Amino acid sequence: MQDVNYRPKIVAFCCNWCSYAGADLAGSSRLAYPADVKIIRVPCSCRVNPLFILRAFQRGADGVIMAGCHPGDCHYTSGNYFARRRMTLLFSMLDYLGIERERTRVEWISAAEGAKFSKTMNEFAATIAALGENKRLEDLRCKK
Amino acid sequence: MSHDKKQAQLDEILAASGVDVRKCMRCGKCTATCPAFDEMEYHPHQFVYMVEKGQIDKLAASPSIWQCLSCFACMERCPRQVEPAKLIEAVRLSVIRAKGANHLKPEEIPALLDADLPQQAITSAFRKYSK
Amino acid sequence: MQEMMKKRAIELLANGTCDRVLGWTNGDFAYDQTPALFRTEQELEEGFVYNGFSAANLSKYLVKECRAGGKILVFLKPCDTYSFNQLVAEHRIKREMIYVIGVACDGKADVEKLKEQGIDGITAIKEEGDTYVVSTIYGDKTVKKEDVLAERCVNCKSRKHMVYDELIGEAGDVIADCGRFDMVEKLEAMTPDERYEFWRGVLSRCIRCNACRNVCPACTCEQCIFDNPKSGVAQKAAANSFEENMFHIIRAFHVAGRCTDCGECSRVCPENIPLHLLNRKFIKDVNTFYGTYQAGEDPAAKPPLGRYEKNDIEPGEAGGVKA
Amino acid sequence: MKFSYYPGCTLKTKAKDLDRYARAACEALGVDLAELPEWQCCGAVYTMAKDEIASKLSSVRALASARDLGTDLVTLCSACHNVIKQVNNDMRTNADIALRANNYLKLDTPYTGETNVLHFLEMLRDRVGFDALKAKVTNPLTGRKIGAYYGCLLLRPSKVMAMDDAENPTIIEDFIRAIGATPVVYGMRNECCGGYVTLENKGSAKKRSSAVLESAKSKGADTVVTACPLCLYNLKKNGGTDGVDVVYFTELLAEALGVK
Amino acid sequence: MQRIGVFICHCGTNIAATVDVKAVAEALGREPGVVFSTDYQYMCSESGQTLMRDAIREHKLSGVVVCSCSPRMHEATFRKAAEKEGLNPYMVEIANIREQVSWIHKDVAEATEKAIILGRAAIAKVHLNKPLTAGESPVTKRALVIGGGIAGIQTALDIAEAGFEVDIVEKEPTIGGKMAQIDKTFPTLDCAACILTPKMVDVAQNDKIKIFSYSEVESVKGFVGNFKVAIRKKARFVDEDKCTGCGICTEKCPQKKVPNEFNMGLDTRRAIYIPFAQAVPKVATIDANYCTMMKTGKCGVCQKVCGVGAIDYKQQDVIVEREYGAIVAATGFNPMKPTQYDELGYSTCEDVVTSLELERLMNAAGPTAGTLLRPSDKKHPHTVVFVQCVGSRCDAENEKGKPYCSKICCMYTAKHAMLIREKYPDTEVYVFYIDVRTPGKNFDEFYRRAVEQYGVHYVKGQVGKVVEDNGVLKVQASDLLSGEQLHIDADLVVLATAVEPDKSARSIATMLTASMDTNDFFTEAHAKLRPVESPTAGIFLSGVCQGPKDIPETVSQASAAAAKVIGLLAKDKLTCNPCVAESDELLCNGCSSCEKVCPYGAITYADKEFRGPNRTTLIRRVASVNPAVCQGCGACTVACPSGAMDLKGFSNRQIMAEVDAICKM
Repeated sequence: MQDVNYRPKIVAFCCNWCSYAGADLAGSSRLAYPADVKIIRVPCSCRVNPLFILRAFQRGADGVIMAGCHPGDCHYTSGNYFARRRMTLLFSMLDYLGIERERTRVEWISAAEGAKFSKTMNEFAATIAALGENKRLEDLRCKK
Repeated sequence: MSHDKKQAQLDEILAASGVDVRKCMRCGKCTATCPAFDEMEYHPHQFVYMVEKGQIDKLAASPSIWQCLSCFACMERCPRQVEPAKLIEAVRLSVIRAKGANHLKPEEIPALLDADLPQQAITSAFRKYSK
Repeated sequence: MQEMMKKRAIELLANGTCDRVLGWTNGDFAYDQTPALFRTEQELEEGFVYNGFSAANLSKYLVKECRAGGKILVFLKPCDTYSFNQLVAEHRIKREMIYVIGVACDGKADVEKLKEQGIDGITAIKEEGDTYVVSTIYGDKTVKKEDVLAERCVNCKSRKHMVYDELIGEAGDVIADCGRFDMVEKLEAMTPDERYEFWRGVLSRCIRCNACRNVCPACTCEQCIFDNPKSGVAQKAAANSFEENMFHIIRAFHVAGRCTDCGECSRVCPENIPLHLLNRKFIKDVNTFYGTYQAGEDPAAKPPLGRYEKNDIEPGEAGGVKA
Repeated sequence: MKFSYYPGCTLKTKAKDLDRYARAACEALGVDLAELPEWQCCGAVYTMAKDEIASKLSSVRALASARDLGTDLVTLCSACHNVIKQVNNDMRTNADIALRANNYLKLDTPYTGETNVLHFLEMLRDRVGFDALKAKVTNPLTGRKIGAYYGCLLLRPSKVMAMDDAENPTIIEDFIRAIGATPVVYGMRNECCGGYVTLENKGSAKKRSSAVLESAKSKGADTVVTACPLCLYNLKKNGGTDGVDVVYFTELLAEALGVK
Repeated sequence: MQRIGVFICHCGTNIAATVDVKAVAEALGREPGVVFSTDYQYMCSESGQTLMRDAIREHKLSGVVVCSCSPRMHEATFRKAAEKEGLNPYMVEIANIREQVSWIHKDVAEATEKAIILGRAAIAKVHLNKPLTAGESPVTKRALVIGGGIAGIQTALDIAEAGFEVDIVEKEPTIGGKMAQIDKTFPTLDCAACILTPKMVDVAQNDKIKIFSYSEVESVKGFVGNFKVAIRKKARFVDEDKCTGCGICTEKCPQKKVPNEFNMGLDTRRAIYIPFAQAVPKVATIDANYCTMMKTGKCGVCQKVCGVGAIDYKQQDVIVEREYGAIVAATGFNPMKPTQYDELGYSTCEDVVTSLELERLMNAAGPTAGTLLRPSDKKHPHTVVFVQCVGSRCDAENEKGKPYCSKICCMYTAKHAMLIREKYPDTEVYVFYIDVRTPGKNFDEFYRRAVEQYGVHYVKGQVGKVVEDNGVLKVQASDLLSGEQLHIDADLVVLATAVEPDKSARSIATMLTASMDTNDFFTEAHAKLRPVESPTAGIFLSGVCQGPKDIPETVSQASAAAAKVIGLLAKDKLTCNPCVAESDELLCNGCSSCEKVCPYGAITYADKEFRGPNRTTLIRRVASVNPAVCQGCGACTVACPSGAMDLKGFSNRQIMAEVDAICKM
């Protein structure tokens, strides 16, 4: 049974130039999203190693989302294009292993899209809350 | 009418129409484009404003609601996607859904007919005017 | 075949084309061959074997040999040549230091399958047409090749050598409809729960012996991140299920777009985990999403994760989620 | 070329010409218009309220039966077209309406907007092709100056009808060219004729209809074509402009194809 | 073990109202390695910074975590303060507890808990931080300005004035842009050409400025201080150096039926043309789409009449490679074509025109030589109706229009109305408006003059339909204040259509890796504090490409952008971002995976000698990163299977430490 006090843990990797700025705009526009979402700033979505995502799941994250500049708008020209291929393959593999696909997501959110940032995080948090705890990729040793 | 009842009435109109009246920027394009303007007491932009102010009763009592042609011109041309025709329809529905409040009664029909009038007109009128 | 290869190796040693030969030799048992280095005619005469048990992909061993200098002769089966090309593309081996003899192959025998056929006490194996003649301490037995072929050879993708300096045996062709993705498709058709159960079932057998990594011709890192205490992810023995997931997913990801599907990982796994199904999933996805790509086919080709298209598929659109 | 066809009630009574000439023309064009079995009246006006389900059901039935037949659904009367296309859009995009409508209907396969709805004019333009139509014209209406009367229902709301530019349409003008006549573009061609309000407010209908016809006349039209029986009625009855004939576009089509 | 100091900022009540800052300070004070933890009202203030500096000194801090606003706001502030106290600036990390916590959460307990977790993540990262030193890169002392309108002209002149070289790339045959098409300017009513053309001449005569007219930017490589730009000089089939601009070719060209874009298609020009009399450069251009010689090979009149032999039908596009230290986007705008709003009759009625078309109809150099005549019958209009906000201020869901206010229309419409009433007092002028927006010096006074002195009829309402009937434009409109529907018989209807960014801006932004908003306006680095810079270093913004603005605002911004460019070009060296990739040669496989994904070509390979087993040496191919070229995206770090490639400041272990801290609850 699901713990009534269950609060999902969600890690959001945001690129510095677009999505992190989008999060700032969501903040300054007071567009709320659940506190379960915690952001890690990376220079570019291409900095996100699949290892980090698995690590988050290992440590008990219930959902991991990566947000970057829209394709074509990468601050570093091509970073998000590479990130897109990597995440496509990784997510497909997680799906193949029977790990709920909905626990991982990629969104392209520009610095101007504070509303999209908030909406995305709300949606994602709701999806994860509905899925419940991540049981398939967590490392029980990391639980207290 | 009590405040609660008024609010419920307003909520019903807003839900049935799906219109967000707060989007209106009072440009008046709807009223500028309305072909039935001359027949109306309240005009499309007033509909939006009056719904926003909760004056549903005034609208419901107005002959204006029977004069809208449902030509969708105000919906098509509204720059803010407010779509006043939907509000008019929702108010009209709230009137005819109330018991015995049909605007058009079957016994009134024969007098209005002529030989060429297409069925379409009668059916439409029934849809628009009665439950 | 074995004798032709041996003769040619001796010639090439003698004329100075190479100073050592990388080939196969018997281990404790005839079916348990290992890669071996031969420096003299005598060593070759005594130890060199090539038969239905010569399964190992020798290309990986060239990484070390290239560092030792000199000129190396290597025997490569068709599937091994893909790995060879990939290693050349990644600058792990130097083409000019290596003399490649391509050797024809129509599949290797799986000793487990032979045992299932009741063949024990094996001392030697010989190919005769589409049969193997297996010598045992109980006498010779003949079996149909197709009945005892190693798993990876059943779905062999190519009998064509991608690279060689000379060829022994007949040249073959790429096998387009080899059916190597059949099992991947079967898994894809399952529900996530069924897939999870399948993988839990097989991966839970993992003992983290690292054999898959050690034999993999794409895993030639100077130091594997899983062995590097500074990486922050070093792990040794599998402590729980996450360990296997993490290790195998990351290993598959690290070789994605580079894995030639040689099948060595599954061949050497002592727990018979079908690890090649992970790699094949990536290969299939790459083919579907980014156009057909075969690692090792063309050393000049740009790998799928080293390039992109502006209209690539979005991660959310990839694959199907079955409820 | 085979389509399911939804004629609608008016085409079975007061607007028989609209239907008859369409069928004759289709025969000449090699288009198989198969009337849907057991269609019901669409209700003539689209009910905009989000909580109106019952009035949408007859359209959903027609749409679902076209889907089951595996054909696109062709409509002809502007009003039917408007209702059916808008209901189809609801079924496709409004999950709540789709759910409630399907709960009512209990179809074997729930309907979620799969059918492609085409107005007869769209069928002519996009499937037959105006060039192909032109090639089949045996009796070109050369010299006729014809104004297209779109009215309101054919094009609006444009996001849903997605048939042509709602403010500067060309589909009927292109049609007029294809049958050899000269199109007359006039400002009021997409304004309302007075619609059903004609039933109780003849004054309103007169004002609207005469404005339309005067606009067409001032631009030199000798004929105005429409796809809507109610428009035809209002323009003829209440338009009050001499010298401008009002006919269904299908009649001219049949005439041009020599099957009138 | 680091000695870490933690500082929780109240940001007045911005943070403290929702986050229990004392509780956060206390909780984080218990974290391993934290030797000092406190909260303060405004950490970014002078005294807040002093507090931090004192703590660094007194507690011998080796690392600092500031829990405050977004690092995009004050990371630099705090790092500078730390540096002054001798602490390496990269030992400072920010936990964003304002934008990510206090501003979006209402529940104090929840917000406090999240603030603590974000603080822990920052502390975990600082534990692994290493002092970083920035490298330096040289600066090419030349700027590129993309777009030769008034924005680009002003920016270029100001940069040149400071002594730096500037290139202007203009896609049209002449510089001048939209301002060259405008008749008079508000609120002074002086002639646009009279104030613009001297500036154009200044540009032409300034030896620091090089104009690439009829040219487009083809590609942009490099980074701040070191851009490499390929410019395509489109073939104009006239030798620029030989052409004297005498104009004989444009008089003799037999192809007379080419729509004249300078006059908004209201008259025609020849196939060989000079857009207008004061064009810079004053060089003819052949429009290959219309030139008979280019199309059929027969004609050659211009070649025959040209006295200097400048005509060259075989001219090809030329790609020029140039290096720049800074790039200014000044790509400008276009008024939207109102074909989406044909209820107003633009597509079907000749006498429904846009405001820019009206400018040409009123301009002395325009198709009517300055007399206001309507296009259809060249008659003088007696009733003119202006419609405001066509395509502006639309709902975001409305696919036809733009969600923003185009800003300039209220004023230019007042100008048009006033000019018409002044020149033709017999003309009635109606302006249909939603709001009249006139913030600006002397703007409202100007608008009031139009009403009070010139008797322009301002009507609060919109036009719903325009129908042409025997030469009369029947305008149906609403008058919301009187509650009437108006029917006006007009002779001319003028639509104030929305301003939209030039179509080329999107592809230029992509080349520059400069971000854009959803309307294709360039995004500024900070909406208030850095309005003329793009977030991409070395890219600056000038004029309407950043957002709608009038001429004085455009010129101000153009000069501001120039000042920023001058500030950059005045430096001999730029401090590089020290957060760059670094390869651990002992781990590197030399496989080239990283090289393939590097967008800057910052990675090179070399064979190096390493110690092998048993005192042997072995040669291995290993990667190295040029820190002056690397921009720190990190693409290489993920491509690298062995983990040899890592990113300073965002290392694998730092990010994993943050992940661990966030997940540990």
